[in-house]
Amino acid sequence: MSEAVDLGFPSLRLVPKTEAPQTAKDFKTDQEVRWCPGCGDYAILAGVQSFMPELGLKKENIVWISGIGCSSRFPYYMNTYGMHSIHGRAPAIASGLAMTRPDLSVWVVTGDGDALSIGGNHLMHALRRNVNLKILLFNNRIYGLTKGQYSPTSEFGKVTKSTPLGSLDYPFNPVSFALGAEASFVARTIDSDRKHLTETLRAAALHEGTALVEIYQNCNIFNDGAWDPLKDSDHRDSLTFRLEHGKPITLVDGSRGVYRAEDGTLQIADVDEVGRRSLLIHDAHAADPSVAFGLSRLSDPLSLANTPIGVFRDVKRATYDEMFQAQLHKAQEGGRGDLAALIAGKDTWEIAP
Amino acid sequence: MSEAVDLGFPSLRLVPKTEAPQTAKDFKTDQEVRWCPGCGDYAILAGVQSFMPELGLKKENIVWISGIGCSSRFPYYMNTYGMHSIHGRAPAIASGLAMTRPDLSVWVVTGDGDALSIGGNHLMHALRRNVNLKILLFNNRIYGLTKGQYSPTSEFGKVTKSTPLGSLDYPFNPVSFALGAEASFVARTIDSDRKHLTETLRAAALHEGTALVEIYQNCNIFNDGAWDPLKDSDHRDSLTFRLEHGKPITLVDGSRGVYRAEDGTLQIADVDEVGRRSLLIHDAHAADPSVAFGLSRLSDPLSLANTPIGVFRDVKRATYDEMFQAQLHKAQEGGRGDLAALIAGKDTWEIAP
Amino acid sequence: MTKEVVQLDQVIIRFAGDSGDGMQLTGDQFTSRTAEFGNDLSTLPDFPAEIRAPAGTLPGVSAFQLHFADHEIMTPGDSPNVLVAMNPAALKANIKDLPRGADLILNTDEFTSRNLAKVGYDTNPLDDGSLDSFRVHPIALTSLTVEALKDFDLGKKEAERAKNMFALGMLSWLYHRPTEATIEFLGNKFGRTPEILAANIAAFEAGWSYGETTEEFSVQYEIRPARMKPGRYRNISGNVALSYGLIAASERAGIPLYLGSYPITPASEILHELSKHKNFGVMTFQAEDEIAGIGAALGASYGGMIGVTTTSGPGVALKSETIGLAVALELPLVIVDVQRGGPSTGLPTKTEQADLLQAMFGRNGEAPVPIVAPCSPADCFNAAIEAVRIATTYRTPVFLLSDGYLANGSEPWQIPSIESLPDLTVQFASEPNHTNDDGSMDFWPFIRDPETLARPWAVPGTPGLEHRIGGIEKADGSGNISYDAANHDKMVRLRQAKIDGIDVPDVVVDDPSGDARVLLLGWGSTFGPIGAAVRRVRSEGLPVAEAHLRHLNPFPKNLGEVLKGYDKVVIPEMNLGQLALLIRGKYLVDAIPYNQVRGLPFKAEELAGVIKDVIASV
Amino acid sequence: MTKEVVQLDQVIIRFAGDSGDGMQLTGDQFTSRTAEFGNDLSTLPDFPAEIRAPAGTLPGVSAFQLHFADHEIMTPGDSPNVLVAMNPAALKANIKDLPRGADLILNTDEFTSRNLAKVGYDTNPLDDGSLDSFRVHPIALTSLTVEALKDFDLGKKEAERAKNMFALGMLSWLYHRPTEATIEFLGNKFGRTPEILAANIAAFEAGWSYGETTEEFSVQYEIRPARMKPGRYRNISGNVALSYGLIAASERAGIPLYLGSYPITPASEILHELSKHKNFGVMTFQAEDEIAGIGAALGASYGGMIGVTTTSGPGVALKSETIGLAVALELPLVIVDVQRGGPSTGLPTKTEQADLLQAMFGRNGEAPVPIVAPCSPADCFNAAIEAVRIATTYRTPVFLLSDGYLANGSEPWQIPSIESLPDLTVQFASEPNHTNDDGSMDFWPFIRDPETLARPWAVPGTPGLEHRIGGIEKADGSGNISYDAANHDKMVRLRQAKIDGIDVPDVVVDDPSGDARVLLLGWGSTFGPIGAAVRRVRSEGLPVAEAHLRHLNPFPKNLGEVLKGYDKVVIPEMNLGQLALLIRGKYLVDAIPYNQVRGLPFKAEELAGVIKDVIASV
Ligand SMILES: Cc1ncc(C[n+]2csc(CCOP(=O)(O)OP(=O)(O)O)c2C)c(N)n1
Ligand SMILES: Cc1ncc(C[n+]2csc(CCOP(=O)(O)OP(=O)(O)O)c2C)c(N)n1
Ligand code: SF4
Ligand code: SF4
Ligand SMILES: [Mg+2]
Ligand SMILES: [Mg+2]
Repeated sequence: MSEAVDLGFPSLRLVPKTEAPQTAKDFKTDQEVRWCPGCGDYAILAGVQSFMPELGLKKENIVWISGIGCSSRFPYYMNTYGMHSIHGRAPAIASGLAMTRPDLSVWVVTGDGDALSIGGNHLMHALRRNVNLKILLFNNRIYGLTKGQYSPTSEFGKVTKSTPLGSLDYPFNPVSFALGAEASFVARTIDSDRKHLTETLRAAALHEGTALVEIYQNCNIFNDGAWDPLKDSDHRDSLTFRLEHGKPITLVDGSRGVYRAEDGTLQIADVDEVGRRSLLIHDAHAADPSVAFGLSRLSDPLSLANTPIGVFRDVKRATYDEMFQAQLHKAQEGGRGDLAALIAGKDTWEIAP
Repeated sequence: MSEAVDLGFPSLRLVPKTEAPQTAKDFKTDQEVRWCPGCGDYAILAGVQSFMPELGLKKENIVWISGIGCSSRFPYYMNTYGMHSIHGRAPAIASGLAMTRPDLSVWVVTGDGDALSIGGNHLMHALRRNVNLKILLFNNRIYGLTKGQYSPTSEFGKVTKSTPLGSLDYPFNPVSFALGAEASFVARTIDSDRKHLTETLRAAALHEGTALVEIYQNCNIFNDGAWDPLKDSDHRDSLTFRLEHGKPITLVDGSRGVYRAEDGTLQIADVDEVGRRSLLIHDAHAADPSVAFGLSRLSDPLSLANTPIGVFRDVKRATYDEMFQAQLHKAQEGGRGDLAALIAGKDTWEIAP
Repeated sequence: MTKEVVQLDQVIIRFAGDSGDGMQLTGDQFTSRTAEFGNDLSTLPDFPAEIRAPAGTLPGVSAFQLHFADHEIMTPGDSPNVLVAMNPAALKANIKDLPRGADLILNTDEFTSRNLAKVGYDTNPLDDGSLDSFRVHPIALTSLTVEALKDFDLGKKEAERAKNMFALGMLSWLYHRPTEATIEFLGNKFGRTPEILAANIAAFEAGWSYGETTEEFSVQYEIRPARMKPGRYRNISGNVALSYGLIAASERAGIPLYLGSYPITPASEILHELSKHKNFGVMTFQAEDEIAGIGAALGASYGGMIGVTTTSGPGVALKSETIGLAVALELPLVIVDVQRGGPSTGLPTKTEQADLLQAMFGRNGEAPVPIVAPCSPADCFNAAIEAVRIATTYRTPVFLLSDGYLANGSEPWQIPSIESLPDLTVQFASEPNHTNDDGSMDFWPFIRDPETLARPWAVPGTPGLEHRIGGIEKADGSGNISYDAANHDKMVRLRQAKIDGIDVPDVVVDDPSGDARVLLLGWGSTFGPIGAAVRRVRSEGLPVAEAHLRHLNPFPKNLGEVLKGYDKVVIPEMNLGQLALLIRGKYLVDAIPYNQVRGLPFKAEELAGVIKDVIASV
Repeated sequence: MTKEVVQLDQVIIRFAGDSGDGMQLTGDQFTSRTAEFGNDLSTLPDFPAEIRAPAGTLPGVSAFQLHFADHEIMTPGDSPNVLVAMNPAALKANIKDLPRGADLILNTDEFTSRNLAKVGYDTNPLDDGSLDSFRVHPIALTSLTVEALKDFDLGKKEAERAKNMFALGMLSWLYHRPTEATIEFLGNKFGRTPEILAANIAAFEAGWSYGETTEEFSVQYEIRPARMKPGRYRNISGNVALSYGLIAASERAGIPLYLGSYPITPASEILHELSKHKNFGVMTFQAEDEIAGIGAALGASYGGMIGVTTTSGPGVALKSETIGLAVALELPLVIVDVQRGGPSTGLPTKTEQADLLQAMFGRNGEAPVPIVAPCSPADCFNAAIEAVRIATTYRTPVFLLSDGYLANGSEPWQIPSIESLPDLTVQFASEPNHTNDDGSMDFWPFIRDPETLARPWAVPGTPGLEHRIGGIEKADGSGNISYDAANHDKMVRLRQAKIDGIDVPDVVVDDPSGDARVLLLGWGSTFGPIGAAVRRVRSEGLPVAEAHLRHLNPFPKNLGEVLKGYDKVVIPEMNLGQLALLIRGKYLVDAIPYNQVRGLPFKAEELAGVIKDVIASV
């Protein structure tokens, strides 16, 4: 049981804290979890539920909002306030809630289809506005709930029910996309890596503004093994870069690292060859998103080689909801509006009885 | 009068060529142009009409599709096929047309609101798919047709009818956005610079796949002078980088240039200081969009200092429509389907009379 | 030289010119003075969808019509008695609406052969005799203005731009309008550019003097103040009244107002207006599109605000799916549809009533939504309050159907006292409401109030009421996901019963003689024209009854009875018969639709003719 | 040992188990064999919205019902004679639908105390007497399967997974179904994993032998082939038939088919099916959302393809604005709405008919769209062809309203000959059609065919016909932007007249005795249940007439006459009375709605009761 430690989450400073210690169990509902046995969503749910107590927030001040998809059933399983809305629209609904209620911690759960297909427009605008939302994007590279069509993150040439001859769309890289959309926080983690998942959730919660967390999630029914190379203990360490602010960027096994080539581009080489000191030191707080963008391009969408996980970018930028509330308060500084004066306006005339 | 020279536009190789020489006049319609006097849209229209003959295409094989906005009235003034559709949806409609009709040259006209506000989802998916569309985004940083609300490219803090206390949204950078959305071609030009506009249109037309051209356009009624620093002859040359493939990147006046700092980031310095040889040579064809992305971050959205114009990225990637048609042909190689056989299927039985 | 003063009981003036000529501003000012003077009035702005179409063209003509009188009036008037035409295009576009004998004030400076040709005049109407049946006043407005401003340090173009003020001055003289407030207005508008300010005032005054001295006008007119109910008045347009109504409702409910919106003609002004009033705690959010606008509003409603979204027809189409979600969630939400000409982009700046059935049925599944419609510009205030009342009381999205005519038109409004407005206090849920089998307490989000059938509004942040809601069908009571057949049937019927059971006031029939056999039934902005037409018919001694619906869903309980009381029911609508379908389908009354879809309000005269024909046929 | 063979005229079997138990596959195979055998049949798959809800829970139960007979049948049957329940959840979820005396085949292995508790059984129904009124067959399906496969190199879990094949084998024996094709099917499905294939075949055969040897079944049943019209038959589901109909229409029109779609239950299968047939030149595009799906389809139509978009209710809501654009552009487009339970996300895997009014009215402005509805799974083929005919002939978007029951249900279909299908050849515009004043020729995109009122379909690439179209109101004829009042009124009426004038066949009344006083009027998938109910009523000697609408907009021209011919008109619908409203509003007939919104088709028995009540009341 973890105590309600005040991590001083600045993004949550307006959200009431709980006195009572909480456990993961406090965040479970009485609803049957209706995912397929073996689905990666279970691990994420468990990870989130066990992380929640760390926030030390009153349960009633936490809200989960989702769209539609297997992943989007998430709110039903969180014993907080929650809304299972419609396909792709969760960021818009959550924005309206978050900007009006600074006392709430608002979380969004979405899928690769929900967020990047039908919901692309709301996601991109939430990111640029920097509304205080934590968006968890469960990326299984497939439409789970509608039984297995390819998604905007599916690898090129994917054979699915709707593309028997292979898909023709070049996939989005959610991290590149978010950076192009002016995101102030972007991270990536993996369903099965509880520790890293928890760290990443923590970083997202700490961030003020919109935080996008891409979570590689396995759909064992329609796209089983999509992320296996990054999970199986034989290969993962030689395929994954672990991004940690202030640390040199190397594969988990330390064999290879990222460095700046002469022409200025980011390259990967044996650490022994280039030397540890020439490795790129990760700066998640860099004002310019260009390096983060460069890092997002390292991985190969097909083989998954050189996949960075961790926080790509985490910069401070005024949040929309804060400024929104500030404007509201400022407007009322001179006193609240006088309704009678408002509706009368300036040009009136009297008709005598 | 320009002759119909065959520039060998690879993107247009399936579009029938005209024998007859064309002039700009051939592309004018009898419709009254209904923009405000002085609107930057006039210059773009004239630029496009005078560029069209260069393509040497049969007029009837050119289609202009637009959404809604002042800019979106464009098709009515082009004597080709055209559709003035609904707000934000032009890329979707044009995609359906382009992928089914490789014999057409399909152009989209859109505004900053049309493309990046309501139409963001279609724009981003057209870009990643790489459908053979040329998208001209008239960016006047305002909603013209609805009389002057701020747009997703308006500078932060903009006071408009809908934001009397200043807007709170961090603006999109259309170039960064497009690069994050996997665009294969992204360029920027200015309404008033006919020569550069024409060059840019030419580059876009040459490109196979989706080409996004952001055109800085003046709305003299609701956002007059938005781009003045880049236009007025006293300052523009010291504010504008002209991107040309294979050339070092300097301000037009040659005073300052872009180079790689030690830490690998792109920096700007006096050319005299860093020396011409250390300047970054523009590579529009780099497979990795990271440098192009870095270039897109140089400019200051408020002062407009260090604004690059020209082609940021222009890479070859299989186009959606080509692959779409190829799948279709391949499927028919073994002969066209037999309808009777199809509907009968495999499991049939006979009821005897 | 004082001229003869002629008393008139009413006048209809139309100002028409290029989009850049400032006709809307001129009309607005003339209207404000007229309101101040105490006439009853009604206005009709009519402008193109383009911001400023090319000068001198027909599509570029912008017009503003004002009807004012010494008695109560109901419409902006059928045909203008006076047309001010700033150029040949304005003349050509409007002349067909003028009755014989009307006054025509023409800016002769613009009647150049080039301008005439531009709009297809082969000969100059100023001297080809084609205007013989009107009283033509050819006045060189532009050059008179330039002449008046010759001592100012202004370019010719700038000086010419003041010609609308010259015209306004002249008309102000002609109709005896007060001048001070106009000058004050100019002071506010041009305060930062003193030269321009002075020039505009000079032009205005020159126009006034010109009227006084020119022989063109032999008489001056006077229209006495109207006798209206005693009280304090102001002039107000529909969009402003609607905005104020929303703010008032929020104040009376004690809950902040939140607007999530995407600009669209003719609704944008509500967004503009509301965003000025953050000092009332009003929150406005310009979203990325219509779907986000309503989504954010719904999110805010979920958080305990009065969520509102404003749009026009195409925007409603886009919001349909989210409205369905709001129906399923049973949360308060107000959807304002300022209707415009359709289908599709249609006629953005023109009026129409063709979204009624979209509002009723434009969603998947059985998704009933109440509908409220204002009947005049000022009535938008009350209708907005009523929409909020229904939304918060019944926890439901509500449609508020305004239209382009109401939105932009204006009329005098007797300012209500705040205390006279309904108390809209809301009870949020604060306690668990369900006892489990084991005696423990729980919160069930879908237990209903037995009277209203509304579910509790339990706002995040309330301890102990944590719950989950969603768009999937839910079990009655607990709100858990349920695919049960009987439960679904029950929930569909419950949602319908809740809306059907909304307490709406009875419809009032106006049938003074009591022996009418024909009933005119209307809704929305046809109130004025129907009322005016009915008056005309009655003034000819023919009895006719009239009823106007504020509530389109549910209908007032007495409506069926009312309809049965007449031999014929006529339903005039600016669509192809949408209310008529609903009335016929529900009450099996052979209602006669009378329809026009012209983008403009009905003309009273024409409607009167229709009524008389029907009376004759009974 | 041969057992006694009992002849039956019909049987209704329901297979029920966990989502992971393969019940849909089992049902499908049993259905295919039954079709092959020559019975008439009708099926009803019924599964949860989740992919594979947790094992053993009520929400996770997936069922498949099959009705087959030696005579023509119309529905999947009201109450199963046989329930195969793979676990306690399946029993609990389905037992209430069973009539006394029904056969209950229970997989006893799953009736563990844990599983029983999971679904709230306090005692074991196998031995608490609660099933006494049924014929219970307790069979250890899982262990029998595992036992049968003990010689295979399979894990226990893998072996257990074949229990549905064991059940299928047993049932195949019980009802005398052919076996070869099942084995062939398994060969195709598991060909790449020989061990699994062999195991499945072994399980299937073990089930068969078990049936033959066990004393549990004392008799074997036989249901003779049905006497159907001579010809070649196949079994077909609605979604497949609809897909084939679209392909056939494209072939008969000589224009390629283009589908722009976004996946949504229960419509996705049409996208899947069509994407398999690129060899017919069929193009499919999975778009980023519903709006892009219809947008791309409209773009393709503009380019001369048959543009189609497929979706369900929530998707239609999103497409509304673009449908309005298609109305304004007057381009062909087919919008397939496979209706599901609503409102909002509702019940995605259940059926409903509640999108009719959305299809009629769910757009801003006056935007009429024709509506066609199939009446049975196989009829989806013809209805799709009819929708394409109307779209291409009249240059209009057309709604094709299927539903979840039609989509997933199946029935035998007499395969039509290609020549018997209508010729849908289209004439594209190829020449200018307007003579200018100066004698030169021009192309005007809005000149109409005097008969159909359709405008020319002029496809980009056609020289000399360059033109611009858009969603703003346009001048009659030339198509140029026009804000003219009279033109708008005219265009609104022209668009309406075009749709009203669509040539649709008269509705046919089935009234064999000719002296019915009550008419049953239906549309869409209620055809089967209404037909079955009418038969029952008639078999009791009561006369009743029946008519079914394929065209909901416009209605057949004779419909008014037909309705007048009866004292009472009853309209059963799986909504709250949508067709009833249209009929009442248009014809002023006091039609009686009978409604159920349970996510399931009507039961014939229940409808028969309703009909008898009405007959008794006349
Ligand atoms: C408006 C609308 N369109 C389509 C659907 C159907 N639909 C439900 S979930 C989904 C995609 C789910 O994919 P994803 O977001 O990746 O979630 P996952 O199921 O993979 O977790 C689709 C297309 C819907 N429910 N609503
Ligand atoms: C569905 C819909 N929503 C809103 C509008 C109103 N509208 C028309 S144009 C426009 C924005 C125009 O801005 P932009 O795309 O930048 O074009 P500009 O006029 O500046 O060229 C808006 C909000 C509309 N026509 N349709
Ligand atoms: S279909 Fe895939 S994503 Fe959905 S619940 Fe099953 S395993 Fe998880
Ligand atoms: S409003 Fe602005 S963008 Fe629109 S036509 Fe006028 S100047 Fe151009
Ligand atoms: Mg997914
Ligand atoms: Mg703009």
